[in-house]
Amino acid sequence: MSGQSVRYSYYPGCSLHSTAREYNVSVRAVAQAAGVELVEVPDWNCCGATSAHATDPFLAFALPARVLLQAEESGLDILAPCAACYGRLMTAKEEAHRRPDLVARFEKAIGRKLGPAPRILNVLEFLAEPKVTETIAAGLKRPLTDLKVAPYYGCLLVRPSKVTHFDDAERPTSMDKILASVGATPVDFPGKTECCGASLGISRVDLVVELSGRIVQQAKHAGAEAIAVACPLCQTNLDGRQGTAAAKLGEAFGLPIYYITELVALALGVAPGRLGLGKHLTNSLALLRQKKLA
Amino acid sequence: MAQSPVPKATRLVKKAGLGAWLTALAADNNVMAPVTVDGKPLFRWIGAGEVGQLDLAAVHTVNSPKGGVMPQTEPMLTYSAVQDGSGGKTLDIKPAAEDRPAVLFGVRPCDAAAIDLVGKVYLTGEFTDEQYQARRDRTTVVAIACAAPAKACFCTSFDLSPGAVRGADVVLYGRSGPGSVAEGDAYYAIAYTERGEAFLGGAAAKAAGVSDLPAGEADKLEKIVAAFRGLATPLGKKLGKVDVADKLESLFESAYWEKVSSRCLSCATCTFVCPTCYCFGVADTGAGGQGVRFRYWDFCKSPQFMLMAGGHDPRPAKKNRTRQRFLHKLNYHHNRCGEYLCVGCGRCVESCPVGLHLPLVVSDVRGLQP
Amino acid sequence: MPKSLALDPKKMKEAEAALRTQAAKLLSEGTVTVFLGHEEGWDGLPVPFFATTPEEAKRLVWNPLVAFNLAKYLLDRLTGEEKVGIVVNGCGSLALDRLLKDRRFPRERLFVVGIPCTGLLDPDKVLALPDEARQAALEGGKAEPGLFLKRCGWCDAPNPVVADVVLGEKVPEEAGPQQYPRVEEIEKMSPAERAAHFKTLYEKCIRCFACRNVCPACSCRECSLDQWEPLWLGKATVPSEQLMYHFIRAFDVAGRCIRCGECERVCSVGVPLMELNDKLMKDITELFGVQRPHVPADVEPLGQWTEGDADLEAAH
Amino acid sequence: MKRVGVFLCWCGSNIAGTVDVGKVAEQARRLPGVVHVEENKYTCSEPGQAAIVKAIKDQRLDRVVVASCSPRLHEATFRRTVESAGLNPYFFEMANVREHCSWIHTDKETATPKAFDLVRMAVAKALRNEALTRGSITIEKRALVIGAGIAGIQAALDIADAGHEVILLEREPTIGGRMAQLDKTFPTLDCSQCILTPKMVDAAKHPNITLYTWSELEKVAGYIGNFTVTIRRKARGVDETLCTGCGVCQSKCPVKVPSEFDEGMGMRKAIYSPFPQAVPNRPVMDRANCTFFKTGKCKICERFCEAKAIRFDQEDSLIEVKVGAIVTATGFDLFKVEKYGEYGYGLYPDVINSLQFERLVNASGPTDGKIKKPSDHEIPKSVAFVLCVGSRDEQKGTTYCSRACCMYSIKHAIQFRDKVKDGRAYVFYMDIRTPGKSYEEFYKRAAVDYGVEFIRGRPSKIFSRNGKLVLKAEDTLLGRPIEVEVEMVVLAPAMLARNDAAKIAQTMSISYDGYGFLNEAHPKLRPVETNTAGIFLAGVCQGPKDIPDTVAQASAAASKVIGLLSHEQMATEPMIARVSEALCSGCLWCKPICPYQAIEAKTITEKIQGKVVSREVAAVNSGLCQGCGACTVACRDGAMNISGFTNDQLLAEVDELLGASRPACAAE
Amino acid sequence: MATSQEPVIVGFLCNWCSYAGADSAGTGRMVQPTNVRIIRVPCSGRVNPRFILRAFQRGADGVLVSGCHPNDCHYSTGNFFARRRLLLLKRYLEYLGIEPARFETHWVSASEGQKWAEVVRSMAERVKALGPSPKLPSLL
Amino acid sequence: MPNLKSPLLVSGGPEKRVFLGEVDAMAATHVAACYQCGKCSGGCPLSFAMDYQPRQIMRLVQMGLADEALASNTIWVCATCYTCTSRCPRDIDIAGVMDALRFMARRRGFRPGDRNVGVFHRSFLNGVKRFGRSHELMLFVEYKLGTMRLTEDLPLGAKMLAKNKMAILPEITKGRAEIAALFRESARGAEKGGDKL
Repeated sequence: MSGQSVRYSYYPGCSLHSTAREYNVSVRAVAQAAGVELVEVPDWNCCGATSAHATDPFLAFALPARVLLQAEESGLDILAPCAACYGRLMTAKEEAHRRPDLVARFEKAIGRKLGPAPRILNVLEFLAEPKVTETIAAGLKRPLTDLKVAPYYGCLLVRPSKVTHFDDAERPTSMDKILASVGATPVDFPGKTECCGASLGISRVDLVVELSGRIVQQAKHAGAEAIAVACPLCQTNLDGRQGTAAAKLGEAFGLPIYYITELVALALGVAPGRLGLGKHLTNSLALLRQKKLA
Repeated sequence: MAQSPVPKATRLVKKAGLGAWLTALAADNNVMAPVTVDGKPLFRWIGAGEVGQLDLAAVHTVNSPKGGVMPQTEPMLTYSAVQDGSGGKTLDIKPAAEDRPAVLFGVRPCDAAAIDLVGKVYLTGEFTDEQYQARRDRTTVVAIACAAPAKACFCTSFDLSPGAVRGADVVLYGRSGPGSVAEGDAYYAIAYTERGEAFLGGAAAKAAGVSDLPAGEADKLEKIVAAFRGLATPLGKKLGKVDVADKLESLFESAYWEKVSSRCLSCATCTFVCPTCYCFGVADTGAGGQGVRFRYWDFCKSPQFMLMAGGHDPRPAKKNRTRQRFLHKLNYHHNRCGEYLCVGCGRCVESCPVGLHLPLVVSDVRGLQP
Repeated sequence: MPKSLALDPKKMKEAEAALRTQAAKLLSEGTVTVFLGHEEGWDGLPVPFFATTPEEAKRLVWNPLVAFNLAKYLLDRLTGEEKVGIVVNGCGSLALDRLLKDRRFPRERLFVVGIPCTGLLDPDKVLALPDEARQAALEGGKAEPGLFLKRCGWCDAPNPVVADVVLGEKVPEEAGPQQYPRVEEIEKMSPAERAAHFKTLYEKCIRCFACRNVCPACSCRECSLDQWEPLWLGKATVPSEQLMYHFIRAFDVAGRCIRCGECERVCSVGVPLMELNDKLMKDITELFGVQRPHVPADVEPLGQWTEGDADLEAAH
Repeated sequence: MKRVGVFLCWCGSNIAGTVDVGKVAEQARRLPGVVHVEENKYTCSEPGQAAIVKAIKDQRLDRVVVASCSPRLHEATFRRTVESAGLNPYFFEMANVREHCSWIHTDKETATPKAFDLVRMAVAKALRNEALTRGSITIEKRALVIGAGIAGIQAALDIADAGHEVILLEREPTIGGRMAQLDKTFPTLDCSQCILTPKMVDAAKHPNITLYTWSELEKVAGYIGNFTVTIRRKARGVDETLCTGCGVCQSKCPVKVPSEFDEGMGMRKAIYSPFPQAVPNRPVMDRANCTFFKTGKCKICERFCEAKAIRFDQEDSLIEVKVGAIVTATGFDLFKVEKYGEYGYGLYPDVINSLQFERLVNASGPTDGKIKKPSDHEIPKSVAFVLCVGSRDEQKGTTYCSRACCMYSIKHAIQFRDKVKDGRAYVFYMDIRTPGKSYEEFYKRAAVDYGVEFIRGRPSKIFSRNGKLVLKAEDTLLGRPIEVEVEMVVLAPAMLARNDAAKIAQTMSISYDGYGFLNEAHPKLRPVETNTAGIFLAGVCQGPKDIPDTVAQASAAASKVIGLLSHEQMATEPMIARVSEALCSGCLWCKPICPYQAIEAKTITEKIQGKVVSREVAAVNSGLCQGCGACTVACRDGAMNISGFTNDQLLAEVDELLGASRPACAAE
Repeated sequence: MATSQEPVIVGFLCNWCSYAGADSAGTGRMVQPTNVRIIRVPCSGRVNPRFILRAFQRGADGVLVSGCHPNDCHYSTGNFFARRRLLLLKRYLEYLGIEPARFETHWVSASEGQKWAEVVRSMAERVKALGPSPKLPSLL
Repeated sequence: MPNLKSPLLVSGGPEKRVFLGEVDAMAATHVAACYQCGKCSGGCPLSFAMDYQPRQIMRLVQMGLADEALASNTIWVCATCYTCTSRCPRDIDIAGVMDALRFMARRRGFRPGDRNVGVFHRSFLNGVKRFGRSHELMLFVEYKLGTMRLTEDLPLGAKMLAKNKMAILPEITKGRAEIAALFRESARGAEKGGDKL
């Protein structure tokens, strides 16, 4: 596919510049290791997230459409590591075909024409790009042997599959494969694609604690030592809420929540100190030290 | 034909005035004239708006102007079913609508002669074709003498010439004489019939600035007309006078017909471009109890031409049909009317896709042993 | 324009000699009783010619003007037992193959002499040239691309596809997708413009049927357009019928046209008939994936279907 | 001149209410050829028909047009009427002014001219109608039944009992089909094998039935009364005439593979009979798994076969049979429940499908009738039965209801409760469908007598928690989310058309629906016939159904076959293709287009210009041709036509409609 | 003679599916515009593109061909051949200057009276919007 | 809220269909196809917190009970995880229906059935409108002021600030004029009622 193209447009989205800075760091670290250049979408804006599509159909299209428009010029495939951003961009791309009315309103409001959208990749797709898989195959500096990781996909990567066209909505395997490729042991668990509560993270803490708690619990019971995620919202919820949840359920979790890119970067030999693992609220360095990975 | 025709009136027409003349004519007449469509010169009915397309440069339009007096498709009558008083029905038949007067403008002398030649078929003898007669009666033929005959021209093989008058009411002769394709800035318009005389004196002519001959040009005119009439034709020179009518009497069964016909495509090109072919068929078209009966050009090269209802065909093969066409032109008609059914326009030479044409047959026949 | 269009009169001259010898041999040995070729006509242009003796075979010509596809003449010899010889170049062989695939002549009664083709010139255009230029083209092989037959411009089959013997060396072939620039131009017009376009150009038709009679895809015993019952086509020469004649005929040969352009070439009034045939060929490629729609196939494009054919209903 | 009579029906107010029939009559009188116009209140009534007969006689009519309802309703009626007056019935033509005009329009002003248009189109067509006569063909008195499940066996026995020969074809090693896999049948709970195996034996022993197992349909040529069928007899590896069915070969065979018959719940050998009561009792050799065919060594079976019946070198053979009728009873496949990722089939061993449950509960099955969990062979204390897995699901399965799952799942729940006295059975349903005799009672018994717990709600997810399977669902009657913990889950898969149904259909030139089920000629009035005359349908190949319906349909198909075979000759429809030999060029491009292989080349001789010559033309086999007319379009010569729908007739309709509906233009 | 100014749409309907579907629409009293005149043919595969050209030549404002759904043909394959021919024809007609909305093909089964009525309504609307079909000069 | 004890008068009036039609059009789906199997509710991670099960919302829409559907907390509790949509056997976009209902609720002036969620979405979009990007700290503050839930979650917020997971100052998109234009267009569309989902 992009065997020769080693540049991607990069849409970090708001989270990767704030609550998920370490995600940004690890994505860039993996890219660098693989010799891939990430070109940030010029003057990008927020995708609108759930708030837009939950309440405002036009903005739900228009905000991500502007991002696509900004990215258009470079002609490069877009990497959107945030699953929510990815979902919104994919939806906008699909709607651009289906809804000429929205496109017309958008173009009129903004005074520019919307061209054909480039390919949009989520982080798992990015990690399966030839350039990256080749790098992984070429040699792992620090295979994550014996590390039992539960791959957590959440909702927006695989649903609605008519929009994302990515993996199996019920039994996805792409992250499992990536984990295996860096030497970790993927742990199947029923919570793989359950929802963590996502956008309710601030407004309905009670619910998020409940949902996130169940997921962490299922992973723990399935024998996982850690959970890998590919979305800043998932990370925030599973990471930040597991303490409260554990107390409520009367169990002790302490399951580190890694971004999948952090694990890949580690395996590729990036120093743990460079990855900002300390930013995670649940201690994520102890496990690595225990496994002699840090 | 040996005698020189006698002019009834002579005028001068500025080339620049032709457009105005045709435009004025088109107001009251159906006007047919040579125009060029997508690179091909054609004789067509033109309206006032199409006058600008007039093109007198080509000696031969692809088709001849015979459609002017013998339309390729011509309604003969219309009919419709009407109820009679007793609940039954009866046919109401109306003759085809009368047309306006017609002017065939820019006709070459060969084509004008052809109109006269074919006219004899329709208008002489025991029965005359009334519809044809009516059409001829309202048609004025304005011919134009050929300043530079085309490669395939052989009118001179038939007592005709690039300046001939037969069949024309008016003939235009280029003021600068033959040889120049441009034909100078003006034409002498000479009327040879009363109809032509009236035509040149008509309102349209006046409006277009058709003027009397400038004083002193009568002599020049006579010389120029003579020059046109004396002009040789390229193929005519090669072919000489056509003289095969008698010889053909003995060649009906000749193997030549088989041989020469074998490359015929059985298409109608020669027939439909020929100014002297005049065969037609009759058909009806209609629905719902009303319709039109019309005649249309038919052609003897068609395998359907002689096919009879029971399936019998007196001319079953290309040999028979090809022989028929050439014998008709070169023998039968000559026997009946004393002249060949050909004016040497050369269109068959130019148009036949496989080079099978009348001069070829004439020259081949000359070489055949009876 | 294909590379093979390197007009080579010398080669043709050699081929002509070989052709005469070959035909004479076939006739004298009785392999064939008649040989279909060309001879020089009255005005110097080749005309179809049917040699029946070795003597006559000497009159055969092969030069840059042998534009006429001979295959159609086989229909005249459909009945009977005689064996027929014929000379074809690439496009001539496509015409022949068309008739063979349409079962309109038994292959076993045919002896085909093939000659690889380096391009042919348009006789009308060559005849109109000044003598010198004509000489240069015909004998020196110096011909502008515009002088070639239109079909040479899109030819991708200069070598005979059907032949019992081939005279001369194979010509390099260049197969690529067929181009239809004129069709694309017309497609860009508005519906009204297109309607006007076809009316202007097609009402010129004088209904002489030369296009049909020369067409190798039109080989019916009796053309249905000549039939009276049913009257597929009215006899009146009015624009409505003129256009309909061509519209029907083009669709009848859709998927069967060999793109020889003979219809257009023999048209005395210059109706651009290939605009219709080309459109249908272009669409057959686009819609049904037939890459060389002008090459006769064992199954006609319209005589088959696939489940994957675009669904018409979705088009509305 | 033709003399056309036009009869305009009022159909009470059905037509006259919206169409000014009088006005149409007045206009119709002016139409060319029309000599008689008459209005009737009800043309199809006795007096209406009598009026037609009278007018034909009095007015010497030779064409009759009735403008009334749809020809699909009364064309046959009026053809008989016309025939009774001594006129060829095909001189009759119909204008549909009720269904296509008066019933769909409200405005008399516009409906009346349209009605007249329809009438004059019919008149224009009628003027070109020709006298047609029916042909006749002889009937081969033998039937082929494809598929020897319960449907095929029943049909074969019925036909054979009526005295006709039957060839019964089965592609598996044994007859019996799906029913042989079942344990008990609802609602009577009688043993499936107990009622099936006697029929299997009957079929095998019936003097009129020839059985071909391990055989497949290769080709069908011909037409009703005269089919030629090619059958592929697959190499069995065993000489059936020598084999005694002793079973030693399979007991000695060292290879074990999952048994198809047991749905993978048990094992079989590489030379095997699917089950002990198989008919015929002859094993087949599974070459894909046989050690000899894999390595060239072994032949243990041959060594132990006393009858010397083992044939490693046997090859497939083709045989050809002639039959007059065909019954298709090719059965069904099951929906692959693994398509529901959320249900965990394939992930959790104790999630199984219903047919697997049948094998588990079957006394002659791999567990001897003990219901055991595949994971640990323990007896489950709780089982959930999930309905509609693949059925009624547009997103993951098929849209239709599979019709039998409710009943057999209730049966399963009862069987489970019967065998595991302290077990709990849950049935997750959306609607329980019990439209059969004693079905609803059976449902009630399950709930009341067996304590089966019915939960209305489609489970959303099945996952494992603490060694149990958890079904997450909503109890939709309570409106509350629930989780149900069980030890085993049984998914009731949708019944699907055979995956090769399209191929079977194409082999026989019959049509099939979007799901692959074979199409009946009419869903209500011709439910067992297909659109290809002489081919009939029985069982699930036509659509999901249970055993009683399958057997009923099989007997219905058999009775159609018996009716057909009871005649020596049969009449053929004359509205079929015909060739004008004079026009035909013999290109034969029509041939590949014909779906019935009804067109062949034929050599004719004729005189052309005095010479006798022979040439090839297309010829239509009137027995095969069904009159579709696809050939006519391929025929550029215009030589091919469909009687009753000729080019001339159809063009006349177009011309009549358009030629005069517009003001006539003046000539050019 | 009826000289209705309403556009005329010629409908070629296969006997088994679409004609029966139009009957169902009738039986169900599904009111439709009066523009369509139905010609019954055995199968959509019987519809010669020449019929359609003829209809337009004679001044039809629209032509509608309707047959059984693909795979549902009474004669098993007729509509597949029709689909090919008519697909090519549709593009061809468009090329000849006939607006695309004037020629449509639909698949309507015997039970789809509702669909048939909708097909008639929507096509009539589209054709009306286009105005009368241009007709070339002819004798009639 | 109508009295649930009194029988619901079901009449043949068109209003019922009007609401169903609007929801269908906005969500580009067919709610009438729902046969109430409950698979949506069964799989919904948040159904336990809803006053109506998602299935019941479908029923309310089918029956034209707009007020009850739009006032429910269900539509605000829904996290739009699409589990329901991806499993619906009738291929109804249930999550899309929830979007549609939220939008209609806002347009018709219903107070969000879950006030917190409503305020959150408003605060979030306000941020985007102002800066082009969302800014967690400001969002946090605005939301806290909007809901007056001043103390909840402070520990987590503090932790995140401490770990430098929240920026003090917002990032700003330069093309704010364009963003503003988009928000204006959105408001214009909503006024005209021309919005479809």
